[in-house]
Amino acid sequence: MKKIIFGIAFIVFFSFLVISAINMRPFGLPTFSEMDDYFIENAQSEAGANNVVTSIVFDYRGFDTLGEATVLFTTIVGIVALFRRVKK
Amino acid sequence: MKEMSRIVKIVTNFIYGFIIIFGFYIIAHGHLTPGGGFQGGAVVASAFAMLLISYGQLKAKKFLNINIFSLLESCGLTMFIVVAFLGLGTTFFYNFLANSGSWFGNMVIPGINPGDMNTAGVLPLMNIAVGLEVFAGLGIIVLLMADGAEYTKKKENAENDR
Amino acid sequence: MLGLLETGSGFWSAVVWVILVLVIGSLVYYIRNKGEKSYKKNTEQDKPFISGNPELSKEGSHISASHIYWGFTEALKGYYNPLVKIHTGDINDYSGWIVIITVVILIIVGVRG
Amino acid sequence: MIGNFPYITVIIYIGCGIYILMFQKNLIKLAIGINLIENGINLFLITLGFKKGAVAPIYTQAPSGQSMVLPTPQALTLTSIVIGIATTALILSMAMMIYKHYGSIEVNEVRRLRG
Amino acid sequence: MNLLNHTPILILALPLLAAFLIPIIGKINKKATGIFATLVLGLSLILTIILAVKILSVGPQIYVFGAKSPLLTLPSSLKFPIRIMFQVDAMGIFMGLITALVSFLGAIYSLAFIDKKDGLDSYYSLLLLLTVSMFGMEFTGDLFNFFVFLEIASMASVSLICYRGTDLGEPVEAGFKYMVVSSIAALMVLFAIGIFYGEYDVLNIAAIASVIKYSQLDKIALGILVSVLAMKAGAVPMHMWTPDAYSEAPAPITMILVAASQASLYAIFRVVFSLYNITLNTLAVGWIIIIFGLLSMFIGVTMAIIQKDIKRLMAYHAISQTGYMLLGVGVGLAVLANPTALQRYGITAMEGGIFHIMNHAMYKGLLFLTAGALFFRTGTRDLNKMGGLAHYMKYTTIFFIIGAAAIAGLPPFNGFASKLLIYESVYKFNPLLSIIAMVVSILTLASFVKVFHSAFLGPKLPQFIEVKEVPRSMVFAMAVLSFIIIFFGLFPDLIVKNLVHPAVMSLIEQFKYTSTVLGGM
Repeated sequence: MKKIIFGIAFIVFFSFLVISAINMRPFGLPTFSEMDDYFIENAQSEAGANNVVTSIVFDYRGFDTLGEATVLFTTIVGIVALFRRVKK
Repeated sequence: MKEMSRIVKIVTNFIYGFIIIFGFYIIAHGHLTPGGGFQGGAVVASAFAMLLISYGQLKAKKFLNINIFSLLESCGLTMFIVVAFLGLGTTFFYNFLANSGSWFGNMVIPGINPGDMNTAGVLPLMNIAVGLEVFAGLGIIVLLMADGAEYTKKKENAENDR
Repeated sequence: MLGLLETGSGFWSAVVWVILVLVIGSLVYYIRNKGEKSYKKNTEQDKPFISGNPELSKEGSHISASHIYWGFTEALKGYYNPLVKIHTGDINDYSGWIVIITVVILIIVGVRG
Repeated sequence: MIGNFPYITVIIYIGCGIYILMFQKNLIKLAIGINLIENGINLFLITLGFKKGAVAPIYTQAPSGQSMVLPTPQALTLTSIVIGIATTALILSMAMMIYKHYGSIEVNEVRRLRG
Repeated sequence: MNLLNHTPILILALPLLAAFLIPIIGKINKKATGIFATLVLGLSLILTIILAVKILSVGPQIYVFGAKSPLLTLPSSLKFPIRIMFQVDAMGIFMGLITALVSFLGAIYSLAFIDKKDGLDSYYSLLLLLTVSMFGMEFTGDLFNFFVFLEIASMASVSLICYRGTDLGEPVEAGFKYMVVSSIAALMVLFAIGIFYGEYDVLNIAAIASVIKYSQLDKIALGILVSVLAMKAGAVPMHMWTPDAYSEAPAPITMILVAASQASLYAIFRVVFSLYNITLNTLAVGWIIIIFGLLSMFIGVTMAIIQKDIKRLMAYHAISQTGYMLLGVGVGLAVLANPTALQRYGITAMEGGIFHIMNHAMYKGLLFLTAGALFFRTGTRDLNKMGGLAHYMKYTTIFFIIGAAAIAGLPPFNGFASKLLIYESVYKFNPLLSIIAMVVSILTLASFVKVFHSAFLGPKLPQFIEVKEVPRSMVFAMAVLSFIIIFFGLFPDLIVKNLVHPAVMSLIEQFKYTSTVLGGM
């Protein structure tokens, strides 16, 4: 019984995802790209990096990168706390 | 896990240095070529993982020390956020070295160019910091999970609590 | 005045409430003191009277938590049994509920605009 | 429709992950399902950034006269990949600890907390 | 350089730096980590208060990362902001105050609560990281940045829930369940962010809000965001992770987890009010949130009555109190489209809901701390085994009475004020909802009478002879919370006028939110 309900819900959810996929913007032809064009044009002059992706990762969206490094740090601290030996 | 056969160990001794050097190359050229701190750090950590697998974690712990790794990781993250703090004269994360003429401060020729190591301001510094953090962190994860595998396996029969 | 909270259709002031409680409480205390002249301590009067039965021990008279509201839960068995049965500590159910609710919301939002 | 076929691939990834999370009974398989969703969404972001006949957004010795793909989704994907690594590591370590304490990694037996 | 311009980032960056340094400090001296973390959290609390004063007097604060100046949102000749920015308005700083206060008190409480044997450095580092992630979720104005902080919050909470997992099985189980559901939530949020990016090629919340057109994709994104964020906030019927996680975590962490789930609640309000304002069908979505609230209130409280584990019972009460907030704000959303009803009772309902967030953080935190004190001395969480503890733990008993009266909505405590606002305004919207809310309040009182009787009253039990009052730092944390509860209860108008009303206005007026970034377009 439970499995039937879950199955129906899963199918409907999947169909909603398919609807979203069909309504997505056409593949390979981005409709808007103001932000990315700005990055491609000005990354060299502002950040001074040839690699536009790196200039976004560390300059334009550097705070995300800090958060991402923080996620890794959090995981490591969590694993250290999880596998620590309790001195009795 | 047990240590693997002699061939594997010899090949490992042969190769892991090159892998580490390649990883540091990726880290250092992150602002010019594809790659960066995370990718290069992952490559370096893969070398440590290879050492761990081929030598078994009991022997590998002789030359892979978790304390040093965690120290390196904290240093990398601290360096990262300190570099971000240094831009605080204008804003947090301000790229205060780019086009300044000092370290990594050369102007870039707009458009396609062969690439100059001495550009991109704080980006190389952040790349190095993140690379340090990532290879130390992934090394810690690999070592701890190999350690914990033994730990959980041993205690399994003893502590089927309840 | 301080502490006056407008609630749209009236107001609530805790300070006034506290003052009122104090006044009424002192009044009640005064009236209470006028009574109980014949009460004396440490006599038969302050012993519990359980219709002649001996008073049982203190530890024995403590009601543990699962017996409180026994009648309430007993009366609502028809409501509680399915509700407790839903709470299986099963991770698949957790994610399944998320998917179900997402689907319901998507249908409502999609239909009603 | 057929132009959006890559998105359909993405959706199939995500659907497989959701299915595993809803119906599989093994904790390691649950971790695999979460990884599938992550990969699907990374693929989704990269797909959004693609531009026909464009090159990678790196100026170092790039082929001249060609447009570049959108760089932002690549940065986002880099972030979400590292986050995925972290999630997987934490989840697998927890599965190991659960195996240590419960002697099993079956969902039906890892349910002391209920009601 | 004027540091006051940088307060929004300093509030985050200082605890983050401290969290990175704590493993190094722990290698030198483990005891020092607790003091260090407490000091840093106190500093960030002071900075938050400074920022709150500035915002409530001047207006919303913008902080753009890496720009030429902190206020330069739009580079020349560009319609959309390209950099990550913090956008702290009255609502954000309201939540930020809760976060700062709760985590500061949690750190103080932990000084005595966490045993000194080992793991201290990991514990305090994770505590700081959890605080930072909550601040980030509440301050950020960028969708992807919100996702990153959501992930940090999940990781830190899971690691802290598993903190006792080295010798017990249940904490790891609870952590695993929370990890799975929160990973689903975060990934679905990322999917919705990808949809937004694909449609508008911009990631800033205000910029999306200015161009959003409620197409098919926007509807799907709205449904996904609302459902998964409601799950993170612990709304019925997606609440099953809540009792597990809250009951297995250490007590101060549970108090902070309440604030963390409220950050997700804040995210729902932000999405519904600031991202899609009246573009969406407010009646339908408002009723969805109201139904969430009703289910959470009723099922939460009825499940709480039959619990035997004290922290599990309080966790179910946390669910049912979340229902009140959802109810109040849902009513406000349902009437968002017609201004007369909004003026008549909508704003009052939202004030009640938002005010209840702060009250709930305070008294639920106090109750969890008292439960932790009981566990600290008696070593059990089972109500059947407790009894007669009022003879030994006088302060804890008083604090528990204050918290229980506040959560049950007895005057003159703060729970009554916010619940009164909700009752009276919701009654004008739909009388039945208000009546159900009152019934739930009565049931709450009933179940706390049960806890009080079975844990504190009764004769001295022989197994608790050597139990004595908890250490001073724990008493201090509980005393501060009780003082705040009584103060809010006696003078609710100060809070409602100065903190809650601006927050509600900043939620309702979407134009202000967008114009602070996009310059009044």
